Amino acid sequence: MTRLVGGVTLAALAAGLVMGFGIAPREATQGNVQRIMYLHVPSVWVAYLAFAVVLVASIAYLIRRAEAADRLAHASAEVGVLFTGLTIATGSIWGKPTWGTWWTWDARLTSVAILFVMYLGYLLLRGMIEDRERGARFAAVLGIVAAFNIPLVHFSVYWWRTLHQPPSLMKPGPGTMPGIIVTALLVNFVAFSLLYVYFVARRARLLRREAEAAG
Amino acid sequence: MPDNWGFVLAAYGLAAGVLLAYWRFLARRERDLRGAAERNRIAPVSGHPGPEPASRTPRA
Amino acid sequence: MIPEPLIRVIGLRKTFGNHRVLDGLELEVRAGEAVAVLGANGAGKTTLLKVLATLVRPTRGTAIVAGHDCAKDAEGVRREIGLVAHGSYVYEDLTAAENLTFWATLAGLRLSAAARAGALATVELDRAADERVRTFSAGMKRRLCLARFVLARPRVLLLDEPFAGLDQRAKKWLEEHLASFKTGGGAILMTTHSFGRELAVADRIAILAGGAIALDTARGALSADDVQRLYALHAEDVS
Amino acid sequence: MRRAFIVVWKDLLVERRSKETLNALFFFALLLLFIFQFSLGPDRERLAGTLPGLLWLAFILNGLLGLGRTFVVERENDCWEGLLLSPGDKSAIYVGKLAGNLLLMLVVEAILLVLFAFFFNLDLGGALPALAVVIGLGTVAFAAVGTLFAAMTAQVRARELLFPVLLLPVQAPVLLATVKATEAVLLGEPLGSVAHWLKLLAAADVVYVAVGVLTFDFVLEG
Repeated sequence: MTRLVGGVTLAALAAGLVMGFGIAPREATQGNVQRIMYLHVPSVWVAYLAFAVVLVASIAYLIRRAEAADRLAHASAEVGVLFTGLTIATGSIWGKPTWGTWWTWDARLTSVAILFVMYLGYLLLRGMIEDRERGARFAAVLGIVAAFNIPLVHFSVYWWRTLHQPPSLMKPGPGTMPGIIVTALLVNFVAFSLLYVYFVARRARLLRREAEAAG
Repeated sequence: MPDNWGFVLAAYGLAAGVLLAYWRFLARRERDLRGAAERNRIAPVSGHPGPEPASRTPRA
Repeated sequence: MIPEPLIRVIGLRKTFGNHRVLDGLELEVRAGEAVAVLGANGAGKTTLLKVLATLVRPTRGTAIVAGHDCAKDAEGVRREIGLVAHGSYVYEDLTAAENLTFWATLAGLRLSAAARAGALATVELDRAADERVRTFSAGMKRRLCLARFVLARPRVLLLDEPFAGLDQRAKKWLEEHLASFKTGGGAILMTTHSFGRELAVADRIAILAGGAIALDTARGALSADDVQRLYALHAEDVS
Repeated sequence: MRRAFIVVWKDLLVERRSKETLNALFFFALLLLFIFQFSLGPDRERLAGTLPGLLWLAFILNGLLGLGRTFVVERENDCWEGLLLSPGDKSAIYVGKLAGNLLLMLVVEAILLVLFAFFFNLDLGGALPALAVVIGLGTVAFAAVGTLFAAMTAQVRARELLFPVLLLPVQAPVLLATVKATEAVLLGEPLGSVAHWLKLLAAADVVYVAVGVLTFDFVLEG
């Protein structure tokens, strides 16, 4: 099954590249460096998707103590941290030419950085507890606290960076961009989401096998 | 406005590298596990009651 | 009418990591009965008690205490049991009276000074009521723990080597107290790894070896040596 | 509620008898002042700008020490299982521990405030009530998550390491809000001007305490 998903994901990623480099036009003001957007924005989306899944799976685990829910939360958190790291890296690479510095305390980058550290702590917690059942329970609680913390991070960082008037929550959405760019972005959204599903499926299966081997 | 293709390639290259590394990490772990599982089936570890684990509350 | 079993353990298995401590354990303790579980260190005696006390979740099988399932209805079980384990659950900086006040209130009981004094008197700690528990001997700490259960009046007592570290006077006192608890309709499950006087209070002896009950026999007129022989017979060949 | 109160009563009694935590925290607060002075240089004008940050940095460091010890008395007296076995829902224990921690934090913060005023020649007169609101809201959020994470890490081997690593990232938004609000208040601006920060802090308090109460059972299970 996952082999099929893997295949579809590869195809979708290829389509995303074609759209990003081939079809989408060269952006007027920034030039071609703007094409990093087709990588940066979808990975932010996947990161938030991953942490939403961690929240749901954590609550499910605490209520029903289903091992599968715990494994899903663990796998999704790991993939989430991976994409958060990717977001930060691509964001700063994109920032260098456009803003002149590798790292700026730009609202979006900062909130993603806080998420990165928070969920890295989640993975650290999992690593440090030997007893599997207790580790799962504590990770679920942390998964919930971290998820509820995300909106607080968002607001506080936005106000912190843009001084007094609280701007709209949404980042500059695709709405303001010409159609073709939006389609390219959407294709990449789909491709990255599939990649997320593929990675989580494989990672969760690996966790199950490890549990069985130890069990 | 200079195109900075270098940065674009850097970003995509890094992303590809990281994702590929993660994919290989998963594949390798799965292979190790399958190997270990085979070894277990061939010469199963003899089951014997080891020492009782320390009691649940930690000592200060 | 046979009194209903207060403790029922059916096919209990518990694994830590890949080490199977308990496997296929069957046991029943009826109201008004005391069972002593005999076993070597590491045979899983403490693990059995912890499963019944809802401190550890069974890997497989069920454990039912006073009609409540330990895994599904832990709160129900906790209202019915009194656990005296190695940790005697006392705050050493507090006095005996303060300890009692804390634990009773936390258990949701309304504790009057008279009831508290009464409980302390029952366990012969009334003179030490206002002394800090730090100065108490192991026996006094255990009696303070039992004083909590004089107040809470559980129907089941789970005791982990209750006689260990007690002097003769304290042992005699504990024996009488457990006997009266039994006649009051309570069930007692205690663990021990010695064959001495401790077994006097037990109606049945269950030998735990290889993760399950190897032998479950009425104590009756068995002397300490009979028990030792039986234990050697059953425990050695399994492990 | 009586059950929550008895937890606070017990912790205060143990603290009064052993006097460990409060003395250590008071001494640590004093120490922080010296370290700030030595590391950042004596001239006060330059420090004035960073004062809110310094103040909250001191609060956070003291908080980490104090909150990290929430369940030490249970661990040293081997009473952790006793708490778990006492019937009734366990969030009362969380509320009790939270109240105790809050009291401890506020006392230490008051001491720190006095020390800061003394060392940095601050006249807090006018701003005190507004400052109290900001500190109160911030400390509740800090103690709520701190108490929950203290319970979680109490039984883990590397607890001194894990506790700050888990707590600080979660506290980032609260820290941003409190420092910004404190800055405005110290400059004499009315509370109204930082209303959005206060709303965020209030929201954080509600969220953290609610999550703490709802999930404490699962953490205590140990």
